Parts: sequence; structure tokens; C-alpha cells
Amino acid sequence: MEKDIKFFIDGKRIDGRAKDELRPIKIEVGVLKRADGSSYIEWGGNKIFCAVYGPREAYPRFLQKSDRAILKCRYNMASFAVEERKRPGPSRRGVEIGKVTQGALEPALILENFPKCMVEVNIEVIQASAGTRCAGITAASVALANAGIPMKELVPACAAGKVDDQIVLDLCKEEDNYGQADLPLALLPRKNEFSLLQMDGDLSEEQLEEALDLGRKGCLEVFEIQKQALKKKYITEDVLNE
Amino acid sequence: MEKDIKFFIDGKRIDGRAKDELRPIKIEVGVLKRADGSSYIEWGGNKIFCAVYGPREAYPRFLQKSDRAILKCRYNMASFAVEERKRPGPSRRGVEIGKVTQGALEPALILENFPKCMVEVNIEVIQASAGTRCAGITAASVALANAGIPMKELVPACAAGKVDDQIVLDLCKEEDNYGQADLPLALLPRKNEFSLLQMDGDLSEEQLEEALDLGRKGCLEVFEIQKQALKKKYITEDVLNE
Amino acid sequence: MEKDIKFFIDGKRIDGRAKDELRPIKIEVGVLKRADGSSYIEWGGNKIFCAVYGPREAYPRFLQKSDRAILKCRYNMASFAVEERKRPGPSRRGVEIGKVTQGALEPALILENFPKCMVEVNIEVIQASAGTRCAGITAASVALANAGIPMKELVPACAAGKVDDQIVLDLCKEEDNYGQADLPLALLPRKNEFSLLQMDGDLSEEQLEEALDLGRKGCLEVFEIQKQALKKKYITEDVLNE
Amino acid sequence: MSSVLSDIKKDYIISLLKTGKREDGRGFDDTRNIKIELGIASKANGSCFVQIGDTKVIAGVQCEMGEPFPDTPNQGVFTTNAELIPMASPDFEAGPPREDAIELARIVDRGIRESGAVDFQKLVIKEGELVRVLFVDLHIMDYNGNLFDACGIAAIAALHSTKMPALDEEGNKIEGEFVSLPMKKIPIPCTYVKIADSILYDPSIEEEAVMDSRITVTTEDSGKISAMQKGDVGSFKKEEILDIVRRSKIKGDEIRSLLNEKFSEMR
Amino acid sequence: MSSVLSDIKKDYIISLLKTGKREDGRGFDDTRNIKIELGIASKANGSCFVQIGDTKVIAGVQCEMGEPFPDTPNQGVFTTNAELIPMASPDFEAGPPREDAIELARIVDRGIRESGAVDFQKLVIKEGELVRVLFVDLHIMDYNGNLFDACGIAAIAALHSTKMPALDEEGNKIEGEFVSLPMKKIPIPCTYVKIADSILYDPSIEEEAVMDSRITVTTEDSGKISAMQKGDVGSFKKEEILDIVRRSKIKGDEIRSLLNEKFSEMR
Amino acid sequence: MSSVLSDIKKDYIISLLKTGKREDGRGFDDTRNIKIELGIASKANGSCFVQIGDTKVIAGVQCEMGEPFPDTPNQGVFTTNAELIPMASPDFEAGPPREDAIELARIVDRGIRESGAVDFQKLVIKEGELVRVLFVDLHIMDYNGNLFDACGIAAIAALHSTKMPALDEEGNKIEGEFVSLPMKKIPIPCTYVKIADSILYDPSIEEEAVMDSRITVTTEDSGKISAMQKGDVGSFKKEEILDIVRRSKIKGDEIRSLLNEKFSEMR
Repeated sequence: MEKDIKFFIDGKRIDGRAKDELRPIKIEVGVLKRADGSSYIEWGGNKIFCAVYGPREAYPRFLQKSDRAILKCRYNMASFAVEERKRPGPSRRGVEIGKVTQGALEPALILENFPKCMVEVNIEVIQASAGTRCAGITAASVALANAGIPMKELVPACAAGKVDDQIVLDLCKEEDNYGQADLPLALLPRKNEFSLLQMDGDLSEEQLEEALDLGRKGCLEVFEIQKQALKKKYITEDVLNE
Repeated sequence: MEKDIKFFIDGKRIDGRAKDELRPIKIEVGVLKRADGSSYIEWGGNKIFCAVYGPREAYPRFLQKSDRAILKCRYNMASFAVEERKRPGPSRRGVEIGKVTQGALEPALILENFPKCMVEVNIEVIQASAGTRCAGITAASVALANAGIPMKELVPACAAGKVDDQIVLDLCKEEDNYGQADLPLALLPRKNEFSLLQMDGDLSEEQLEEALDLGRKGCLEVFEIQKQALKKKYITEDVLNE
Repeated sequence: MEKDIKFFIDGKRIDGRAKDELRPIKIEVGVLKRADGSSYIEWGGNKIFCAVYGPREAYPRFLQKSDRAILKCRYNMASFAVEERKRPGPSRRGVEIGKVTQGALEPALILENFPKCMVEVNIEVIQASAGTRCAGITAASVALANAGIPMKELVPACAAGKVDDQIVLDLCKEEDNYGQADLPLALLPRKNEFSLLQMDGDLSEEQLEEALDLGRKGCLEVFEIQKQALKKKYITEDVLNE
Repeated sequence: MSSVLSDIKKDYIISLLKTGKREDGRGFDDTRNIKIELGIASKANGSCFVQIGDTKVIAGVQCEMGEPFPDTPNQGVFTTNAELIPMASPDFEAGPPREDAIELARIVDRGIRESGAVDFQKLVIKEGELVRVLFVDLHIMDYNGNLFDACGIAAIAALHSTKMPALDEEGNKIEGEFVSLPMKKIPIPCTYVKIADSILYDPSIEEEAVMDSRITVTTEDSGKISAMQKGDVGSFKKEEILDIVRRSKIKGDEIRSLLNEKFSEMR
Repeated sequence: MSSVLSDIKKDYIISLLKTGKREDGRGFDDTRNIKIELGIASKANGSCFVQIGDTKVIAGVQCEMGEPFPDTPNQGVFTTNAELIPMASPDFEAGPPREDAIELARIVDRGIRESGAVDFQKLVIKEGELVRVLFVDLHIMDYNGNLFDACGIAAIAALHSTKMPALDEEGNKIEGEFVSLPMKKIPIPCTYVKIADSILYDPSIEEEAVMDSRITVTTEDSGKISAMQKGDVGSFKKEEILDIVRRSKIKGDEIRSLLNEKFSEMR
Repeated sequence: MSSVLSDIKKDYIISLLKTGKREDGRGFDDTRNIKIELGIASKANGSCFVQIGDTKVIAGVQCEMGEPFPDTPNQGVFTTNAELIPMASPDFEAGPPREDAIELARIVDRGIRESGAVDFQKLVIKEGELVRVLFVDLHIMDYNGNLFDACGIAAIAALHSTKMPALDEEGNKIEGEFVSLPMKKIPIPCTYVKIADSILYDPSIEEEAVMDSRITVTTEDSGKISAMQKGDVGSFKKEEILDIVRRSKIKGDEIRSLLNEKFSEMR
């Protein structure tokens, strides 16, 4: 898949970033009226909405668990989010990302309070540009907090990767397409464990360790942005309520 | 969509009708054994069967309404009803027509007597030639009466339209395909309100008023044919029962 | 469909068999761990697994019968079972074979003991070479016995057919493709009735009678192989348990 | 294809059969009233309405052009589809075709295809490239028993009445000219049910509800058997099968005569 | 598209309407706040975010190339799709488009297609062989009433803002050059509901829950009516229809001005 | 992919693990019995039956010819499909592939695709026009834990054993001549579960039912890591991940030896 691309110019990456630098991230909280919790994230060229519904009775019934709520995550990409129109409706890729998103978020939630219920996370990608699953998980975690779902901690996510034999943070489109490895991660910051970990490409053991460390650093930066977004929302609301 | 067609010759329309003249209509009642009520209509080149089932328990259950029966209308066109074979099974067009058919019929029915039940209307187009939705609604209303569903009044339907800047009644195939506007209407004769109204094309306010008036006149003629068909059915049956 | 093929050489068929000779058959019992009963059959070039689950509660509920268990038979051909890859998932052919398989097996089962339950038969064709439905029914009957489903008798199956105006037993691929008739049969040996009977092709009354007789003979041979396979399984288990 | 009928009804039907009578007064080999109307759907290339008793079905035939299947480059394409639409019975549902509809379509399809009723080789316009594509669509309007026979008769009659656009040598339509399908045979399916050892032709819906087993035998003009299909319950003895085959030939000839009459009226 | 609202709420809304007031303080012909943002999805050829009150939708336009339909060899292809995604309402479900989404897509589609808003003939690259294929995809993000107007406005605005790759005479893309769609009109849908004889523009979700009937009228710059659609319940008198048409023209002009402003900002 | 196991069972498994023992007597890094049989489905171009303990899967490979994807004109097409058929478990259902089957297919697909195991460029017959199209179909026959490893091993083994029809320069099949797939590597997936801080290779179905988290690591001959996938519950510490990677290399080499033996038997 590699192409003859110059990934580094004067130590800077294709889009001018340093190796350990994130793309710009902006998170808004409570952007949708109908949903119980919601958020909007712009991350590099990605634009993603997230809506959370629940806890409400799980449906269809056979999905209900007697000892806790279930978490359903739906990841959808709008047909117009990419340059070549995507066929509307669920894709195999979307199904898999929904599944790993659920796996990334669930360890941080306290679902035991709501037996037979479900919490639904809807992630809608309006514009896509590498790293949508990490951006979606990041936004979803904030929307879950906005919906008041009890949680142990927020879940920030961020990819590390390898391009031109170097470990870098938060791959951009060209790095994702033509790089050597992509390692999307989600972090449980307090527990210090990874709840999302996928990798495709080619890494040595040492490179993996370096990438996990760099990815963790990126996740912690994303974590700060998540907290700021929530703080801003609630301070603003407090001010308005006074 | 306009084509270079001569819509009027010596004041007569393509098929020899006057501007305010309906195509020939023939309605038969009780033509199917299995259904609770049924009818068959020939209207111009259209041939349509209608079967009504119910009231019976609504299924699936989440559709049930606690204060009244629901009305389900299914409009289907046989693959061989048109010259270019239609793929079997539901089409987007059929789904929409089913929905507007339900909207046209429901205001005339008394569904409050049957909570948690459903009444099903099945419209099957065997041969199609412009105006199937109006013919279907007309037939369905008669089949509902034949099934003994309580109703405030029958619902006749008929289209008005614009061809060659003239308002005409009951468009034929060529007028429908190459005309300037099509305005299918269903009338509640006693209430004097329209329960079906769709329009595509290009009408001025004055033309709309003229079309509504002409369409209403057409609906009232259809209404007479509906009543005759029911009368004939029940007189015949009375005679046979004696 | 006939081709210019020499079906008989020195009185022997294309694959060297006599007219009334079966292809080699091998049946193993209890080959799958998870299923309640299972079997594996190799019959000529066919390789087929069969798994039986149940009796367990029938699902979805509206399928339940208050006086007996229902029998569900699913016939599936793996994409790679034939030379031209078959699209994965259910086919119209598979649906029909599932239905006739159910019809062939059900008369031999005692389903009245298990109201509201279902017994599921799953037939999976891994390699196909003419006669999969008969091989599947044969294997399924053995797997049902292995699952302990109460039954009146085993159901052996075998096809008769017509090639080159001669009635032969157990068609091979070429005979099936280019022959004159195929008559798959399943036999209830004790009742001496046929519970599977399909035919496509061209038979006179006399040929039909000859084919039914020959097919019955084939079924009875298959019946012996079924019994041996079950005997071997349970003798082996008895020995191991001692 | 089953309804709920009380055991009492079943006992009643069986006790009647023991005295040689059917519930509706018919003899064991009597057909209900048959009505056949060719050309009911005039937009189709061929069509036929068949009513047997209160069972009503319509078959429509449409012709298109397309590529042959790779394994049969010298044959036209033939597809049969059946829709058990909710109109026909309170038990039928909308949605993708269910098992019953698939089985029905496949049996009608084979009854026509395997009998050689249509000369598929004459449907080739350019070998391996362009052939006639035939669709037979079966719509069940009113379901009151014996769908197989009604559909089988409607399909073969619709095919015999089909007029396709005539084509010139390059495969272009000749405006206003039509040709018939190259038909060779009239295979007729005859369905029998067994109820407590009585074997009855043309079962009513009540008889189907209590039947022990069912079988359909398709015969041709020549008396040859071209297809057989045991239904989804029960079993038959060899002697019963041979008896049914003999009776099918007689009934098949009767219906063929009826159709031939209709075909000659049409011309 | 209905929610459960208690009868008490309904009575309250009606009693307010009798005094000439709407629950949210608007006059009968007042729109909720409208926000229109062109180009929200920059990977698409055209896009528009529309917010009416708390209802939020996005329309994306994408252009491909392909064959024309056989019956319109001299026109581009135009397809509209709507997704009532589970994000937008607790009542929407994932899965294939439901009746509501199909109706919505078809109405928006016809409102644009039949009005002649796009000059489809200018989308032909090689007659009968190669044309532009336009997809309009509607994503409902937040459903709080009056989806038809929000979607209709978003679709027409996205089309007006669309930039397609320029093509040379052979139909090859000219790298880096873009052309606008050949737009001719700005049809605007205006939706009204009737509640106890009051007729209200731009219904809120609460008003939709208690409405007796609903109608959408699409008008053009010239004041012509290009489409109408009565909703799925209730009925209207002739006089009511004509009154709504008159009011639609005024509201349609207001929204057209707003869009024209946005379009000129864009240039 | 979960079963219901009582809490008692879970406590029992954990208490055993604390004493360093697994329920079935294995050490933490022991595989259950592995059986590999190449060529089980002889109609396919390549096939492999893999049994790990009581888990049984079959992979079939079929080769067709077709167009390449527009964005990779110089590569063959590769598709992986998995069917969790009802045969394999009382919890699997018939119908379209569920989430689990989609995830399984995608992970096996990427494990092969991204590792460069197949030289896709050598599957091109005519660039941008005609390429080999490879289908890998995975059938799960008996589900008793650790599906990912069983399927990953079956798929790569089936590919290594695949014989495609040889082609002449124009892309026509040379009757009776076959060529192997251009294989470059043998990536092997190794799956580990964490249960109460113990990390176990090749989980049984009982262990999967009580696991806290799961991870699959795919390594190559060179010891390189080519793919990783954390499963759908739980989380891992960095140290745990690095430990698992080290152990995966050892187990991966063991299985590669086993496969290489089979491949040399085959020749």
C-alpha cells in the first residue's frame, strides 16, 4: 500500500505537525435537542455528531440482561462524508466500528444500575478524514456524560502509527492511506488500561511499545479537551441559570 | 417532460372525451371469497382488485392502539401490470401510495369501535393505465363497505389535471405522461373536504381552484357509481336469499 | 438437456457401477460437540455434515404448536461445495430442499411428546456431487437418532433415475446433468411408504414402477448402512464406558 | 398452506369419505368449476386468469431481451415467480417470498421447463450473446385450495397465449408485428390428497387442512409423466402412486381439451 | 412522525389557539428561527445544514457519471434519499428506510424534479450514453417538527451551492476546475397544519402530535405552485387549500430571499 | 460469542487459575489438540479443515476472474466471508451475517491482506481490466471457543494449498494446468484472554464465557507483528500487551512449523 510519498520535510509532517502533535480538536456538548445527551466534534478534517439515548427499556426484549443495561453503539457514515459517495445504510465496516466502539466505552460505564435497559450511542460522521473511530469514541464518551449515564471515567481515544519507520501521533489522511501501521487506541486514564486496540500493518516489539506510549500521551491530551468541553457546557449553563 | 403532442382535436381529448368527462368505470363488489370484503374496478385501462381483512387483532403488537383500530393499506402493482416488467415486491412508489391511500380513507372510517385491532386494505393492480391511486382508493372504499367496516361515508377519488393549459378531468396515460400537472383528489362528499390531495407540475392559483372544482365534480360522479355497485350487490343478494 | 454421452460401456455405467449399484457410502455419528445430535456422510463425491438441536422451545413463538413439536430443516450449501462459487446465504433451491427434507423426515418422528418445542435439523453440504438431498435426509435421520429424538423408524433416501432409456440407481453427476429423469425417494421402511418423492424428466408408467422398485431397494441398502453407523457408535461408546 | 379446522370437522369429512362422498358433493375425481380467461392483463405479453372453485390466480408472461446464462448459451432464459399476496388469504403476509411461495414457483417452473413445453433454443437471437428472457409471474388473488394446479394451468395457458414483439435479423423490434412463443407441449399438473386412505383430486381448502399427504403429478399430451412432487406432509405407498398417475392422465387430458378450446377461440 | 402527547396537552394547545396564540408564542404565520449553513460537508460537491427551531437536517449532493435511464436518454439522473437515523429521535430505528423516510425522500425529490429547478438536459455529456448522476442525501440529525420544509430547503440550497468537476469534450475531468449545477429555480415547500380549524405554518413537534391534518405546498419564484401533498391524516376544505396556497407564496418568497442572500455570500 | 455460565463456574475457574491450573488441565500457554486437514473440499481451489479442541472450521478458497477495483487497478481482488451457521452453536441463527460474523470475517481478512501474505500484484492478468478474484469462505461447523485462531489458520492454510487454473497470455484457461497462489508469508493469529489477571492462550468456550478481556495478535515468520485486535469487552495494560506479543511469537512459530509440515506433505 506504500506510495512514494515524502512524509517528513525538515522534521515536520505533511500537514506541518510535529511527530507527537495532535490535529486541532474542538468539542461541543449538548448540540441536539431530542437526544438525552449529545456532542459534536471537529478533529482535523473530521466532523462527527453523537447522540445518546437512554437508559430506557431494551428492545427487542431478548437483548435484555437481568443484571445490567446493555450498551448499543451505532456508527454511521453519511453518504456524503467521503469524496466517493458511500451507499446509504449500514456497511460491514460500520458494523465492526460500532462493535469496537462499544468495547472501548463499556469498561468505563456503570451499567449495573439499570437492569433490562439499554443505552444507545449513535455516531454520525458528516465529514471524514482519517481517525473517525477515535474521534467518534471521544465524542461518544462526552455525550454519555452529557446524558448523565453513570461512569467511572471519560474515555479519550487517539491513534498512533508508523510512517517512514517513525512512530507518530494521530495519522492524517495521507499517513493513514500510505503509512506502515495504524494503531487506534482508547484509554481508561485512571485505570491506565487500553480499551480500544487495533492494529494493521507492520510493527516490531519496540515500535509497538513506543507507539503505545505516544498514543497514551495523545489520549491524555484528548482527555483534557473532553473535560474542558464539559466544563464549558456546565459553567455556561450555571451562569444562565443564575 | 412535455412532448409535442396534440392534446385536443376539435375540442375533444386524445381518447375522444370532453374536458369534464370520466373514462368508463365499472365496479363489482364481493369478488373474492377469502377476504372479509372485496371489490374489482375497471377504470379506463386500469384493472384493480381490492381485498379487506378485519377488524382483527393488530400484529405486530407494538402497532396496536389502545383507543382505536389502525388502518393498514398495501398498494401493489403486479409485475405484468405495465409494459416494462416491474420487479416483484414492494417499491418505494408503492409504499408512498399505500400511505396516501390510508390518509385518504381513514377520515371516513369509524375505527374507535375496535381498539387494538387492525383493518387491512390490499390493493392489487393487474393492469395499469394512469390514475391507479384514485381507482384504488375508490375500490378500497367499496370493499371496506362490503366488509362491514363502520364508516361515515364512502370515499370517491378522481384526478384533475392540466394539459395544454386547460384543466381536464381524469387524465389518461398520454395526458398523465406529457401533461403539465396532475392533481389526484379524494373527496369526503358529506363533509365536503379533500382527504387526498397531491400535485406535481405547474398550476396558478386560479387553475388550482378550477381543478379542485372539476375534481370534486368527478369525485361525485364516481360516488354515484360506488353506490350503484353496492346497491346492485345487495339487491342481488336479497333476491337470491328470498 | 441431453448431451451426446455414452452412459453405458460393456453394461457398466460411466463410473463403473452396475445399474442397481449405489456409490460408496460412509456415515459417522456424533461428529460435532455442540449439537445435540450429529452425523457426517460421504456418499460418492458428496460430503455433508448434519447437526440436530432440540427439542427446545420453539422460536419465534407464533410457530409453536400446542399439541406437538415442530420440525425445522435447514439445507445449506457451502460457497465452496461446487466448482462455480455459490453466493453465501440461503438460496431458493436450498429453501425448497429444506422443505422437502422436513416432509421426508417428519412422518418418522414422534413429535407429540414435545408441545411448543422445535427440533432443528441443519444440513451443511461441504462438497456436492449429485444426490445431496438424499444424502442429507439419510444423514439427518441418523443425527436425529443420535440426538435421541423419539422416532418410529429411520428414513433412508436414495434416487432412482433414467439414463439412455434405462432405469438406474443413485445417479452420479453426469447422469444427473444429462440423463432423462431423476427420482429422489425417501422410504419409511417399516410402513413401506415413500415420504420423499420428486421427479423431473420423462417417465412412462412402467418406467415409474421400475424406478420405484429399484429406488426402494437402494433405500433398504442405505438403511443397513445407517443402522451399522449407529451400532458402531454405540458399541464403541459402550466399550469405552466399561 | 394450512388452516385451523377442528378435529370435529376432520372426523366429519372422514366419515363422509367412508360413504364415498366429499363434503361439497363432488366425486373423488371431480374438479370444481373451472373458469379460464386468456388475456386478462393486456399490458403483459401473455396472461391468463384461472378460477378453480373459489381459488383465483393470474399468470402474466413478459418478454425481454438479455444475455443467456453462461452454461446454456444456446437457450432463452426462463424465470418463474409466485407471490402469495396478503390479498389472497388472512394467513399470507407482505414481504419477501416465503417458503411456500418459493416452493410453488419452483414446482411450476420445473413443470414447464423440464417437460420441454417451450422450445428454449428457438428463443436465441444471437448464440451466447442475446436471447429472449421470459418471466412468468403468478399472482394468487383468492386462496381456496389446490394452488399448484391453478398456477400450473394459468402459467402454461399464459405462455401459449403469449405474443412477443417480432425481431429482425439484428434483433431489433419490428414495430407492430408479433410472434407466438415456440410452444411444444401442454403439461398439466394434477394434485391429489390422501385423507384416511381416500385419494381425492382437486382438494378444497378444507380438505387440504385435514389431509394426510399430497402429491402433484404432471403429465403431457403423450401420457408421459414429466414431473411429480410429494407435498410437505405424509407418505404414499407405491400402489397409491401408480393409481394416482393413472388418474392424472385422464384428468390431464380433460384440462388439455379445455385449454385447446380456449387457444382455438383466441386465434 | 408522531409522538405521544396527552389529551390534556392537546386541550391546552387548542384553547390557546382559540385566543390566537401558539404554545411557543409565535403568530400563525411565523417561522421558528432559521439557520442555513452552506458547505458544511466539504467532501461533498454541495451541502447545506438547515436548522428550523430545534429541527436540524443536512443535505449532501454528490455528482458521479453514468448511463442515463433508457426512457430519458437526454437527461441527467437524479436520486433523492432520506435517512431518519436513530440519532434524530427516540422513535427512529436503524435499518432499511421506513415508510416515513420513503415518503419524505419522494416528496423532496418531486418538489425539485417536477418544478424544473435543475436543467437536467444540461447534465448530458453524451446523449444516451453518459450523463451526470446527482445524488441528494438527507440526514435528519434532530427531529423537532416540520421535516418536509427543513429537508426541502436544505436540498435546494445544497444543489444551488454544488460545484461539479469540470469536464472536457470527451467527458474527462479537468483537474482543479469546477462548474456550478445548471439551476433554474428555487422551489420552496411550506408546511401547514390544521388544529381545530386553526391553520398554522411551520408546525412544532408538539403541534404535529395533535394536528388534525397537514399539507405541504411548494411554490416557485414566479408564484406558481409546483407541488402539493396532503399529509397522512385528516382532510381540507377547498377554501382552506386556497388560503394556504396564498400564504405559502408569501412565506416562500421570504425564504427564497434568505437563500439568495446566502448564495451571493458564497460567490 | 458468549454463553451463560453460572457465577459458581466462574469462581471455580478463577480459584483454579490462582493455583496455576486451567479447568481442562492445560498450562497457560498450551494449545488444545490441533488437527489440520488440507483439501477437504475438493471442488474448491483450496480448502482446509481446522480443529482446535472441539472447535471445527472449514475454509474454502475459490478463484474467479473479474475487474479490479478502480482504486487498485494493479491488484487482484480479495474477499473474506464468514458464516456462523446454526449448525455450530445453539446460539447462532440463520439469516444475514450478524455483527460477530462480520467482525470475524474482517479480522481474518485484514490479518491476511495487511500482512502482505498474498502478492496481490501477481494476480493481475491485464492491469486495470482483468484480475484474479479470490474468495475465502469460512464455515464454522462446531463452536467451542477461539474461533479467531481456528479461522485465521484455516484461511491461510487454504490459501497456501490453493491451485488456480493456469492462464495463457490472453487470460484463457489452460485446460488441466494449475498454478499455486503467489504466497509470501504465513501470518498466524494467537488469541489470549484475561481472567482475573491470568492471561491464557487458546481460550475454551467456558473460559470465553467468563473472560474479562480478549486480544488477538497476528505475527509473521520474521517475528513482526502484522495485526492486533482487542475483543469486545475489557481492557489491557501496556505491560500485558507487550507480554502477550512476546508469547504470540513463540506460539505463532509453533503453528507455522505445523503448517509448513502439512504444506510439504502436500507437494
